[in-house]
Order: sequence, then C-alpha cells, then structure tokens
Amino acid sequence: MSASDFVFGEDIVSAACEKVGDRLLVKVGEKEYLFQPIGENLFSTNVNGAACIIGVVEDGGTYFVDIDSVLLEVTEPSEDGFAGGAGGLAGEKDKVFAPMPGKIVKVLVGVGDEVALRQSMAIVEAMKMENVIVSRAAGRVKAVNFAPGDQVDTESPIIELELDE
Amino acid sequence: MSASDFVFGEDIVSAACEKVGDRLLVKVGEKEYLFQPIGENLFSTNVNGAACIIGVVEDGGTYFVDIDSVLLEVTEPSEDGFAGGAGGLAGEKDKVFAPMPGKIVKVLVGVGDEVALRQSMAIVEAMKMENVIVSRAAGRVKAVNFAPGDQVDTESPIIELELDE
Amino acid sequence: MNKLFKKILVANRSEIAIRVMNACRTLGIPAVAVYSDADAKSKHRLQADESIHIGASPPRESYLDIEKIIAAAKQTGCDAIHPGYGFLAENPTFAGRCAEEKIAFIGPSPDAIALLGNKVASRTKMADAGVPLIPGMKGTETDLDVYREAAETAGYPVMIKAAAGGGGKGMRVVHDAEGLADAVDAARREAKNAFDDDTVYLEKYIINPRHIEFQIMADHHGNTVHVFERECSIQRRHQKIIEETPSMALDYDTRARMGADAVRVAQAAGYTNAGTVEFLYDKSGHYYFLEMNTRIQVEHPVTEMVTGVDLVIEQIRVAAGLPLSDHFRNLSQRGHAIECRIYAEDGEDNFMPSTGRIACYREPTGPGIRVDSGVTAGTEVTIDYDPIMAKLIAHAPTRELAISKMIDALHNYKILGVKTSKKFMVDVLSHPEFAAGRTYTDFIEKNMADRKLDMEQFRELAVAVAAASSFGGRRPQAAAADSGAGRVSIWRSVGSWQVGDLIHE
Amino acid sequence: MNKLFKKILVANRSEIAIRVMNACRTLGIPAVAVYSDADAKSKHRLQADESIHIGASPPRESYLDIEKIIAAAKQTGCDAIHPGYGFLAENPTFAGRCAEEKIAFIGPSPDAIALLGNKVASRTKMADAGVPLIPGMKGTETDLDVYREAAETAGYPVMIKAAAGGGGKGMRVVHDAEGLADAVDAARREAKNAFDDDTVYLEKYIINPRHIEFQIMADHHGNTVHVFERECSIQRRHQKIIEETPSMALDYDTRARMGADAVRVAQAAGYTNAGTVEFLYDKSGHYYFLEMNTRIQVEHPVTEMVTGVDLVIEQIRVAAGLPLSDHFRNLSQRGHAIECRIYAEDGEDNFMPSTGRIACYREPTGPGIRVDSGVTAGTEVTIDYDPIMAKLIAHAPTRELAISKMIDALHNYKILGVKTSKKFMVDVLSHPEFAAGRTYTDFIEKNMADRKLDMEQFRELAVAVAAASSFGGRRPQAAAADSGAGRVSIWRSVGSWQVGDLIHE
Repeated sequence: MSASDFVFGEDIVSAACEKVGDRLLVKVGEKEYLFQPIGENLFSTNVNGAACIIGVVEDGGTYFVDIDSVLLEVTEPSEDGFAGGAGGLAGEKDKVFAPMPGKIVKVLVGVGDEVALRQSMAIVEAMKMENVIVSRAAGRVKAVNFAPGDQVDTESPIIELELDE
Repeated sequence: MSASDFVFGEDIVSAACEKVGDRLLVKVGEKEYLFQPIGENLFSTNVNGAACIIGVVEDGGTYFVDIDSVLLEVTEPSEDGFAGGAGGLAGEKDKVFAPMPGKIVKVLVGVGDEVALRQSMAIVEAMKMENVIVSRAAGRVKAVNFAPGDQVDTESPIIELELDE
Repeated sequence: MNKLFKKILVANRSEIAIRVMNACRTLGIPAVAVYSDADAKSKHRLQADESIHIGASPPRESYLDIEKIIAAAKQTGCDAIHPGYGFLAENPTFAGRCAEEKIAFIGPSPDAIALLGNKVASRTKMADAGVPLIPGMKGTETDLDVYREAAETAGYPVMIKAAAGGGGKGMRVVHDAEGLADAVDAARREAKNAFDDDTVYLEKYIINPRHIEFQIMADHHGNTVHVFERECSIQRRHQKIIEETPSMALDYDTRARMGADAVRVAQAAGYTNAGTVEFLYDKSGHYYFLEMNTRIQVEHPVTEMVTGVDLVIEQIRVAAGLPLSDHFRNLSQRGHAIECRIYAEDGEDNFMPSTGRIACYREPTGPGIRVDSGVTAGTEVTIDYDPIMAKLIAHAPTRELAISKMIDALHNYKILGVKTSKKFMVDVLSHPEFAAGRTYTDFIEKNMADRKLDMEQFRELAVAVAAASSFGGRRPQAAAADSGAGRVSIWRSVGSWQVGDLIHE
Repeated sequence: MNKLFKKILVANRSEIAIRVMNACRTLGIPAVAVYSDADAKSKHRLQADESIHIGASPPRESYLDIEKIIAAAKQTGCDAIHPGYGFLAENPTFAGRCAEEKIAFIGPSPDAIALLGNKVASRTKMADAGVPLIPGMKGTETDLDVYREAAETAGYPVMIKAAAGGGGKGMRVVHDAEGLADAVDAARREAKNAFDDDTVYLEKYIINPRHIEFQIMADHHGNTVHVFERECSIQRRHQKIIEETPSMALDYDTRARMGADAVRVAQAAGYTNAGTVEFLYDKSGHYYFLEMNTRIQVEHPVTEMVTGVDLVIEQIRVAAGLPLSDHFRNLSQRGHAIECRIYAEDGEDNFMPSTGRIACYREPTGPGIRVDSGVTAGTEVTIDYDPIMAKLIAHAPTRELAISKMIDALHNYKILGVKTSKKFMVDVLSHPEFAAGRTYTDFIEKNMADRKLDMEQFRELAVAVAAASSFGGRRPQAAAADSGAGRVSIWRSVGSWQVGDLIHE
C-alpha cells in the first residue's frame, strides 16, 4: 500500500494504491476504485456495469485526466502545499502574468479582494481570442497594474498578491 | 557527424549522421538521405517528389523499419560481429532451437552443409502453423538431431553448427 | 489515373490542409504545404510532399499574404491552389491573382466570389432569380423612410445588416420603430469601421430559426447539382458546433424545393465548384435564402458520409475542367451523419479559448467513425489561429444510432492537455429536445443555459486515477512534441509510462 | 433506445470480438468478453465491460469449449451470445445448447446450421429449390459407376468432395476417367479421418472461376433480403486476402438473378439472421451455388461501406425478434469498397506465419478508411490462433479511387515487429490485371508467381533510418505491452523516443 497527496481544485486529497492481481486498487477517502491498465495512458474501470475508459497523462507537473469526456487536472503538491502551476517559479506565485502578449479585456478583481487558488483574475485578448488568467496561489490582491485596453507583455505582472500563510 | 555500424542481412553497413536544421542527413556509402522526424517512430523523406513516411522502432536489439510497406530488420552488431538475434545467448549461436514446442516438418540442411547467417534451417509446425527456424550465425552443420515427424521442445537443439571464425 | 494537375499548393493549415492533401494523394498529385513560424512542426507541414515557409505567425504575414502564397506556388511549380476554408478562400483578389498567374484556383470564379460576398448585390440578384428572401429591402438605401416602411411591411423585430458583413459586425436587431434610426446609424458606423463600406440594409429578424444549408457542386459544362442539406442549428455565440444531415425538419417536397432553389442561387451567380447555400428555416416551415459560402465548408464530411461522394476530390476534378462525375447525377441520402467540432475551448467555462500542449492524443475508431484532425500528440495549441483542432463525424443507418455512436466516440476521444467541449456536446446529444429533433439556433441558450457541471463529483476518481498512474514511482508521461514550433521547447524530453514495477517488484 | 438484450456475451476474440462489442456499445448493451490464458492482456478483453477467463490457450480448452462459454454467460447474466466467426459460430450443438439455456444465439437456428454444414444434404435441398448447382451428383453414392457416369456427363476435370468438408480436406481433383476410382477412395479415407464421416460426392471442377458471394439478412417474420455481392477471388492457399464490392463481373441482370437465387437458398434452408451464399462464377458467365456460410463473414465491412447498413447491429436486432430495419427494404450499392486482410505472415516468403511483438502500431486514417483491428502496440502475436490481426477497408466513389486510397492506406499502416503481406497486397492492387478487373481465383498463381522483391534495394535506406533513429544515443523504443500474457514478459519496460538532444545539444 503506497499513499500520496494530490491537489484537486483547491484541496489536497490523499490516495492509497495497492496492487490486486494485474489491477490497481485505489482508496480515496471512503471510496475505492479498481483500475485495469489497458496500455499507455489508459485505464479501464467499471461504472454501473459498463467499462469506462479513462485517459491520463502527466505533463509538466499536472496530471490531465479524461473521465466521461471531462478534462480534469490533478497536480502534485509543491513544497509549500500548492500546485506548481505551469511556467511559474515558486517564488513568483504572488504575481499574475499574462501567458502571451495581448490586450487587457477585463480585470476581475480589485485591490483588497480575497483570492482563492486558480481564481479567474483577468481576461487578456490575444489574436482575437480571450484568455482567462488565473491565480496560482490564494491570497489578497495587493496591486492591479493594468486596466482594460492596456497592452501587456509577459514580463510585467498584471496583478500582485499578498499570499496567505 | 557521428558514424556507426549496423547489420542488414548478412552485411555490416556503416552510416554517418549529421544534423541539418531540424532534419537529419544520413550518409550510407555513396547515398545520402535527409530525414524529417515527424513524431514518435516516424520519419518523412522525399522520394521522387512525394513524401514517404517511414516507421521505425527499436525492440530487443532490432530496428524494425517500414519502407514502402516492406518490413525490414536492421540490428546493431554484437561484439563478435553478428546480430544478436532474439532470445539467444551469444555462446549458443552454434545451436538451433525451436522457438516453441512443435513437430518437425522438414529439415532443410544436412551434416556438412555450409550455412549462412539467417539461413532457413528447419520448419516446425505448432498449432497448425508452419514456422521457419533460421540460423543465428554462419558456419557448417555439425549435427542434425531430429527428423521430420519428431516432436521437439525448446530446450534441445535441432541442429548444431560449427561456427565460422 | 491521369494526373489532373502537376502539383497542388494547399493555401491553408491544420485539419483542412490535411484533408485536401489526402485527396491529392488519392489522385496521385503531389501536394505542397505552406506554413508560418508557428506551424513549423505542425502536422499539415510534416505530412506534405513539399513545404514552403511563408512568414511569421500572424495570418496577415503568412496565410493571408497573397503574394507570398503565389510566390510559393510558382517556386514549387504548382499549377493549382486549393484555398481550404477561411484565410484567402473567399477573397476574389486572390482568385484573380491565381488566374493572372495561370494557376488554377480550386473554387469559383473571382466574379462569383465578389458577387456572393456582397450581401446587398447578391440579395438583389437572387430576388430577380425568384429565390425566397427574408422579407425586407431589396437593395440598399440611405433614406430612413424606406427603412421605416420596409420594417412596417416585414413586421418587427427587424435586423440591420452590413452589405459586406461577417462575424456579426455591422448587425443590429431592432424591436420597434423607436429604435430604428439609431440602429441604422450604429450599423453604418460599425460597417464603415470594419469593412470600409457603410452600405447597410434591412430585413425581417427571423426568431430562432433552423439553420439549414445545401451543398452545391457545379462544373464548367453547365451542370449544377445540390448534394442535399446539412442542418447546423446547434450554435454557440453564432458559431456552429454540431451539424447533421439529413435535417429532421425537411420532408421530401420541402427538400426538393429548397434544393432546387439552392441550384437556382448557384446558377444565378454563375457559380462553379463547391459551394454552400445557406437558408434560415422558420418554425412555420418557411425558408429564406441567407447567403452562399463560396468554399468547401467545415462541415462537408457529413454530406460525404451520407451521400458517398468525395467533395474535395470533385473540387479538384472540376477545377481541372472535368464534367461532374457520373455519381453526381444520381445522388441519394443514406443513413444519418453528425459532426462535432472539437475546439480548443472550455465547454465548462463559457467556451473560453484554451491553449496548451496536447500531451496525449487518441482518436476513436470504429465502423462509421471519421476523424478529420489537425493535431497530434505533442501539438502546441496556441492563440494564433482558429481554435478548431479536429472534427469528429459519426455515420449510422439511423439518427438514433448516429447519436449513440457519436456519444461513444466522444468518450473515447482522448485529448489530454487542452480543454474541449466534448462533455458539453455529449450533454447536447443526450438532451431529449435534441433526440426529438427540436434543433433551433437558440437550442443552447434555451436548453443548456442552466447546465452546470459539478466538477467536485470527479474529485475522488480523478485523484485516484492520478494516484494509479503514478504508482510505482513512474508517471504516464507526455508524447513527443510534433508541432507548435518556437514558443515552448518543442523538442521536450519524452518518456513513456513504465509499468515494469507492477509485476517485477 | 430500448435495450434489445440485457447483456451480450461475445464468444470470440480479437478484431471480430471488438467489432461486436462496438455494436453493443452503440445499442447501449453491456458486453462480456471471454478470454484464454494467451488473451489475458488482449485488446478484446480489456475493452469489454466485463470479462471471464475460460481456460488455457488451446482453443479446445477455451474458445471451443461449449460448456465453459455457456457457464460464463450464465454467470454474468447474459441473455444473448454472439459467436463471431470461426470457433463455435457454425456449430449446431452450440446453438442448440444456447436454446436449451434460453440464451439467444445471435445467428441462425441449429437446424439451418446443421443443414448448410452438410454439403450433400444442402446440395439436394438447393437442387429441389431450383438453385443452379455445379453439374455433378445430386446426392452421395457408393457405387463407382454412378461417379463415372456423373463425371462423363459433367465433363472432366471433376472434383470429389467430402459432405462434411472444409479446409480442403477430403477433396480431390480428377483429370480423367483413369484416376477416378483412386480419387474416390482417397477422398473417402481422408474424410473419414478428418470428419469421421466418409460421405463424398462428385461435381464438375470449375477452372479458375471468380468467387462471388451474396450477403443475406433474414428476420423471424418471413423477410429475407440480400445485401448484394462481394467478390473474394484474390486468394492465396485457398484463403481470401483481398475482397471487394461491387464485383466487376456482374451486370445489373446477373446481379439480380444471383441475388434472387441467394435469397432462395436462405429461404429453402429456413434461414434467419446474417449469412453468406457463396457462388462460383465461371469465365463464360455461369454461376453455381457452392455453400452457405452461417455466420457473419470476415469481409462484411465492404458490404457495410457500400450499402450503409450495419450488419452486426442488424444481427442483434433480428436475434431479439425485431423485423428487418426499414432501410433493409430499400438497399443500394454506392461507390466501391475493398478490404485487405492484415495477417501475421511474411508476404515476401510464401506467406509463412510470422510471430512477434508489435513494438509500434499506427493505423491509417482519412475519409473512407476503416480499420477493424484486434491488435495494438505491445500485442504479442503468437501461434495459438488464426493469424488475422486486422482488416483494412477503403471506400471511395469509384473502384479506381478505392484502389488508390487502399494503396496509400497500406503504406501509412505501420505494424512494426511482425511481418505482414502489406507490400504483396500493394503489388496486387497495382497490377494492371487487377485494375482491369480480371480477378480469378488463380490471380496470384498467374500474376504474382514470378514476383520477387529485392530486399537489397532497401539496404542503404533501411540502415540510414536505423542510424537516424539511434542518433543522439537514444533509440525509438517499443510501446508498452498490452497483450499476449504469459509467454514473454508482458510488463516489459517501456520507453519512448527521446529526441531532446537534437536541439538542446
């Protein structure tokens, strides 16, 4: 039996694995799941008598999981207990950057707001597409550096946070 | 430029590789090929103006290559200059075994015959299928231990060779 | 097979470029891809027989640059260009430049493109040809009284539309006489800004119609046929996401009348090659000509599966001057086909664009399943282009079976790393109103507005899967990067799920 | 959709089991797989909703063990069994056992299977029904004079066949009167040994005919239809490798007459469910009833693609007591479909069986391409079962385009680690005699006998590819093992091609 922690949404969830023949039994809280590996990136499990084929891949610290056509993200907790997030340095989680240069469409928070992990912070338009920028840690908004209509690059933080302890 | 040797059929062939942009230039003898990697296990090269998609995978010491719908096998030379061959211990190349228990249908060589690498040695029937057993080294037939109709297992050599030096 | 062209340049990218190159291979014609910086490692480039780099990632500097495309065609000795859809496909200047260079443009003539691209001019033309139009003004006017009179005759609500319109710009719905003047002014200003042409006109606003279109194919020998309808009413933000054929709304007679009108539209425009005549079909069973799209349509595969034709191969044949293939003279619909567009967007968050790297990619297979895809494992989905990644098409003897097949195929389509609307589409397809065929353009607004997926229900299972996949200390890692050059390292290190420990431990 | 059955057990393996389970999913019916030791990790087992282990690898101890299959069905609460093809599909005892257990057998009645499994009894029956038979004896005889007289009437060469025949056993071709007595004796002995039944009979030996068969579908309400023909003349060692539909040999009238005769055969036998009536079609345009196969046929997909029906779904509906679906009353052929059987065999060495691990597996895709596959990356191909790994099917508006598509798809089908006849089939499809439709059962003998592929021509390129793939010190490694339990370690260590060095070095 091997147990480990994962981050789902804002929560840390613990799971314990055990091998049962050629399947894996996983316990999460009260629930138990039996998985049959069926090749690279695929597990099969039985839901209400029908096989449910689940896809999973680990990429850049995130487990992408397809269940019932929904894409879910599970991460491994970083040292400070938060998900690593793509691209961010651990020490920079208090800053919210645009992932690509673009124009601010909307800022969704104001100074002083309480912010949860992965909360939507701003919408940035790039090449006619709108992109939602989310927080990589929970905290309180310390500064909002841009307004709708402003051009942003990827170097200047749009929003700065004071992180929760 | 990095050069290495490969075994094709009974020959050792030398190839030299070089990176040219995101392609690979490979020289084999007088010939030059430019390969574009197009994802796992696939290369593209241009043959008479049309893209030819080549599949390649390395498995158990053998490179399986699909060119123009033909499956070809290329191996890396073993220390003694021969292809490793699947399943065989280097010291047992002088013995020819059945890969699965079955019945001898035909023995294709006689004592004293000169034998080339990968020459067909015997046909063994198992589960109504006929399987050709090939030599894993060149040499001369020293002994033929079974006759058509005999049952063989995978432990007793069907044919024994005296290897070429 | 006699080669219809020496070589064809495909002036497009992603799934439609790959679809066209597939047709070229079947016809034994080499195909040349063009690609921008962002597409240096894209599937469409790497599968091509030859490829030419045409500039930076912004479309204006590459896929929309007429002279670069023409130069690429001349450089590679192409005697034909297939424009796909979008980009330069409906640009009469581009079609004209091809003609000047004696390169066959695989599509209609520049004149037909220009005529049908102007909503007012084509409306006038089609009125004369006797095609049913949305009640309203026949041409454009500047006198507000004419608008007022037309609105009274048609009945409110009405719509002000820009002649050069597209993408919802220069469009205003007016609910009563009071708002009319302001709406006309606003539409004019917007049209001027967007298209440098302030021509607008008025027509009745059809409330929640069905969107039904007819596929047209016409050769240079006077033969024009329709290849039946597609219903494309399931839209979000005016963008189609699910299309099907046949339409549940049409009986034999209506289909025949609409088909004949669609042929009339094409003939009135002097149309050749493949095109699509769009109609609105209202709840009382009236239909109205909306516009004609002068290109191969995104949703063409449903027509192919139900009628057995190959529209892209036929486009190439027609462009080479051949008459329509024999089987176009005896067309029939058989079974039912549905297409789901697989966009990089978050179906659980208001269809927000999604970007990222496709770390794992598995297409569904099976009888009657077709996938037209522009991506593969390792593709970086960026914000440079249209977010369509692939199209999933299911064909079965009946609509009920096609729906069931499609749902199964959506579940078995694994695109890990980029969000999609797969689950949203499963829910549309499973909705009793969809099953009943009550598909109007407000379907999503009306039936899906309250939909809210509870992500928390997946908490334990998702974590369990992550735990299972990391069991034994090894992770199910992402595939090699095949595309999306430049931005993130496309030659990332690659691994694969090692499960050796499970047994050998 | 009302569930036709509670749960269906699929009494087969590999591609046909997967095909049947796919149909079950579309119909919303859970499917149970059975598997032997060798198939513990096979694709068909792992995709099933449930699976039951039924014994050791030899078919007699698992897939042919009637009581184990029945027990598995009862244990899992199945109310129907689909037998696929091969194994127990044409075993009247098995169909009878299902009936005893009140489990629906998805196929014809035990009586129909028994009748059509006996060549002499069915020949007599069909002669009475007015179906054209190969000239010869109507029933069996022991008196040699009867054989002599029948041979004189039919004209030499003639063939002696076992009533219980199959697989070429108990068959003898006789070229003149002199050899007749010995041949009858030999055939009798062989038949006695092989089938424990020495009943033989004589018929004319048709020299190099076409092999043309008609698909039949019949319900329990008196409706019997044919779903047109398939031509299966391209055979090696009496085993079909390429099938197509329509047949180039048939005109409208002949097709209608043969189709009507095929229906007559089914009706005379009291046939229900899917079956196939096989005819020989000689060079002068005569056709003769050969036998009826009382199961779904390997090559059924070409029929599905050209007629738009789903034969397996229809099998399940019919077995549930439903009348034939509406669309079976109005069938038509559209376009052309070809199937290539992908066997694990060496097409360059006299079709010798090939075994091994599929280290890399990529299916071709594209409009009109279908792959019915029983293998995947990691599958161990062993000698335990029939060597068919997959079927590749191409459908296009014309035969010429279908051939071209098929050749392209064969090239893009990558099965690395196990030899196939892909290249051999490319050469058959590229042969001018094939293009001309001159497909007779001696096609391979006559046109491909001198074929010898010069492997040496690939020496430099093959080595170059190996060198390219090993460049940078890393190898393109094999995929995870998914199947082939037990013999080799199925949980081999897994890797993936790492190309990081190419850029980062």
